[in-house]
Amino acid sequence: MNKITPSIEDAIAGIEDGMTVMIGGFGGSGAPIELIDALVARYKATGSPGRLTVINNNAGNGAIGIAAMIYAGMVAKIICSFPRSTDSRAFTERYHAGEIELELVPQGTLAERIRAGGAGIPAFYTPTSFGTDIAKGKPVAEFDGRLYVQERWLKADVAIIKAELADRKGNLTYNKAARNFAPLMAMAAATTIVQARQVVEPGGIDPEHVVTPGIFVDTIVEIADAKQEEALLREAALLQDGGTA
Amino acid sequence: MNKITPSIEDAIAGIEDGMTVMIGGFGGSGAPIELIDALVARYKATGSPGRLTVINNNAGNGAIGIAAMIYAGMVAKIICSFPRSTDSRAFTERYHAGEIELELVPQGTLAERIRAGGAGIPAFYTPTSFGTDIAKGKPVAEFDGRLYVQERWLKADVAIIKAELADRKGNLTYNKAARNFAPLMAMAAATTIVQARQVVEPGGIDPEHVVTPGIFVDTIVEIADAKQEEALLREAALLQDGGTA
Amino acid sequence: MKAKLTNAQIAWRAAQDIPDGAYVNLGIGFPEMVAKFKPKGREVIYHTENGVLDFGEAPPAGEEDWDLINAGKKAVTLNAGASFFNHADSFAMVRGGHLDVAILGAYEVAENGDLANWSTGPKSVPAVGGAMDLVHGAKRVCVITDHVTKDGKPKLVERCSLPLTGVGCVTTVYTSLAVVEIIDKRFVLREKLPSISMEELQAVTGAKLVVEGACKDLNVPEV
Amino acid sequence: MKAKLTNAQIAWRAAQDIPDGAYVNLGIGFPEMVAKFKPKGREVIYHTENGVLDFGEAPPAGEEDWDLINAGKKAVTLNAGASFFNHADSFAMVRGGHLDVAILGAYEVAENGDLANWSTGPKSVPAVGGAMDLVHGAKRVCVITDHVTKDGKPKLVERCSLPLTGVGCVTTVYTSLAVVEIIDKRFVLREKLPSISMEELQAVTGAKLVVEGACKDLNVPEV
Repeated sequence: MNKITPSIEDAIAGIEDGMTVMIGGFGGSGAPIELIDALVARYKATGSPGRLTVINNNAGNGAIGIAAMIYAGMVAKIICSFPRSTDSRAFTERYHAGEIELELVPQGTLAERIRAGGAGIPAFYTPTSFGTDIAKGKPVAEFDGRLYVQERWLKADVAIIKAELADRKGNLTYNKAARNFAPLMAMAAATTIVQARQVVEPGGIDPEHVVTPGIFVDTIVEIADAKQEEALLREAALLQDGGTA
Repeated sequence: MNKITPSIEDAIAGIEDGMTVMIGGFGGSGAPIELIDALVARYKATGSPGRLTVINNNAGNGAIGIAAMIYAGMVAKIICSFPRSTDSRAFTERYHAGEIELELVPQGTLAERIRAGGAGIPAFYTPTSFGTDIAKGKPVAEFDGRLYVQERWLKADVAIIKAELADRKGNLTYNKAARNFAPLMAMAAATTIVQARQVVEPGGIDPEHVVTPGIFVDTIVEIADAKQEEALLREAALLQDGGTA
Repeated sequence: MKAKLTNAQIAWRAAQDIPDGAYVNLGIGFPEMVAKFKPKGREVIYHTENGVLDFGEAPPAGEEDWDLINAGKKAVTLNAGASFFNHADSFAMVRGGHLDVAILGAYEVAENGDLANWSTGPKSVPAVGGAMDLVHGAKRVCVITDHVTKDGKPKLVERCSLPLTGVGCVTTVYTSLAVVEIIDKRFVLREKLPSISMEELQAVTGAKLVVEGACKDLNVPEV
Repeated sequence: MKAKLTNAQIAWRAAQDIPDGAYVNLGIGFPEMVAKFKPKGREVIYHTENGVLDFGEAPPAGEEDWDLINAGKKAVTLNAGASFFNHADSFAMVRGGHLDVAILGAYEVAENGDLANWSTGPKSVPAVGGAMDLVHGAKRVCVITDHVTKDGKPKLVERCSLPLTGVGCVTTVYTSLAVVEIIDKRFVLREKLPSISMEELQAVTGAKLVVEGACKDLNVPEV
């Protein structure tokens, strides 16, 4: 069993037109920029994979990461909780032009729907969004005198996530708050593709400290010096401001 | 904020007659024997806390732990997945005498119901037990052409669990497979009482390695040389066999 | 309008009611200011939706770790005893009722406890984030807000006109003029600025203010 | 009855169909024996309900760590690359369909894939454990069993008479006489002992055995 591949192009080769792709990260923290870059490059070179449904907390910022996917025209739909950011022009323009579909999901419901997808729970009830526009059309049920909204699981064809350590069996750790949605997405996707800062030998991660057990992971590519989306965005903003800090 | 108490008697002082008590452990692995011993001693001395509902994977083995609670007469009901064990006489006798109630729950459903209790999810659907006697009387719904059973959350007044490391803010780690139900029970109980092998300073557990964040924990007592239920049972069995190994 | 509290003073007042040992989520933006005014000697544990418990102050400029941020995507630091967890576990803390206090901003709060704070209507790109979870996530759900909108309309109303964030969820409102609790679908006035009369306060409030027991003076230092 | 496979031989046969790199849960008791017969050169990752992935063989007597056990409460060891997780995550692996193979015992298996393996009726204390989750948890749900009960009654039946563990869940049955797949609610015979005739096999089977394509000889070494 060896889930490591040396080539980032090979890692993403199975992602096809029309797929649903979960992308790890909360804003720039945990965004798998190199995997996204490779996807965008492939789309620009070959016209595929297009018409993607992207699941992420946000809808891109600036011109890198998910925003670059949107600018490239690869994204048909976004399922997210917060499509606004400092510079969410990419999404906003396409959304107002009617060129991209939005399914807005409260953040905790988004997380729980993804976990449910990974855990074989087709639906659950939550107090979140009851009585709001978000709940329109969804079944409602009463438990112990209180009303709850029924939500469905979310699954994906592929998850692309960023990890800290990985071994060939697929065990993962993350870096600080970059963990966020990644462990859930790894569970909920048919295929999980990981860019890890460092590949270690099996046993190199203490069994007590494994965050994502290898059963949820399919392909790993080592990217030692990965870009940090937020840091890049801030550098870009500084340059735009004429270099004043 | 200091959740440490030096006295095991103080730690369990708030447990009252008729309460629902989640008890960590899978068989002997993770069983909080010293907390249970203190509860049994209090019951024998004062007649309280009695009429308890106990939630655990099992229903006791031999004459210690949950079996000792049953022998003492403190337990009115057990919610568990597997009340049989090598020597589950305590439960079996009371059950056949009609003196103890049993709610049998498939193991994965038990775990998920407890998690749901902790996560504010009042109900969820699972394929587990569909079409079986266990599902009788429970709502059924179809999702994507498949039938599922609706299950309700499980909450408790108190959880008593065993941890490896703890700090005064309530952060916990566990020892190997002794983790099992404990992190879920800590979430689902109004009050969570922990016996930890060692208390460390805050920061003594790496933030990446915390398994149960302190928000789920109320009271901690340090028990450095805790008994291991399974080891004790095996010693007792050897003695009964006349000391032959 | 006569004197009113600054945002910092509203945040200060809200901070006084956070007890020692509380687990607290501060919403993005204005509510984050509450952390500055934690009374000395109290230990408060802050939760952020993106999976950190017990984070500390912002790091000095230039020392940010952008993998260590809060829900507002601002860099933070860690206190000793912090922990990381995934997003589902984070919202289990929220939805499961494990937080003691959540402090949020508002466009409108209704006397029945309804809150509108996520959408000003269908024109802009909708974005809800964690707000709809947080309003069901804490034992006390507090709102901090100016008492009126920029063009002088009441923010405390009989019924919200904007899209709701949650139904019957708000317990306490700290405004630039008053402290109001929501009890049995009524605005119960607990404190008001001494410089404003009951009639003046009622005139800028969109629903009836009930006085039950003492209505204290809202005294806040310069901060 | 003529020659039949021993339990060890049934376990051996089931083990041959576990592919390299598979994630596998072996039920308590007889199914645990399958691990012994993993073909050389294949890497198989074992899952146990109580929160361990990639555990290894039993430790030598006297070296047990009773906090490191499997679902059968037997002491195990760890392979390099093992991990621990809580019970909800463990059953997320099961229920979420992440296992490749689950191997279970049976009282009865029906041609429609129904399985009865948890209760012999209302007399004894009922105990279900993880069986009802496991039957919905793997891409292949395999049963290993003697072909008939101790008193010679068929265990492969048209409809189960004992309380069900799961509906339509079994994909493959390895018995002491045959290998049977369940396809479209029929028992499709894949292999049978060469020493037993089709008529003899059908006579000890409680539902129709369908032959579709080749029925191979079930050849198992002495183990």
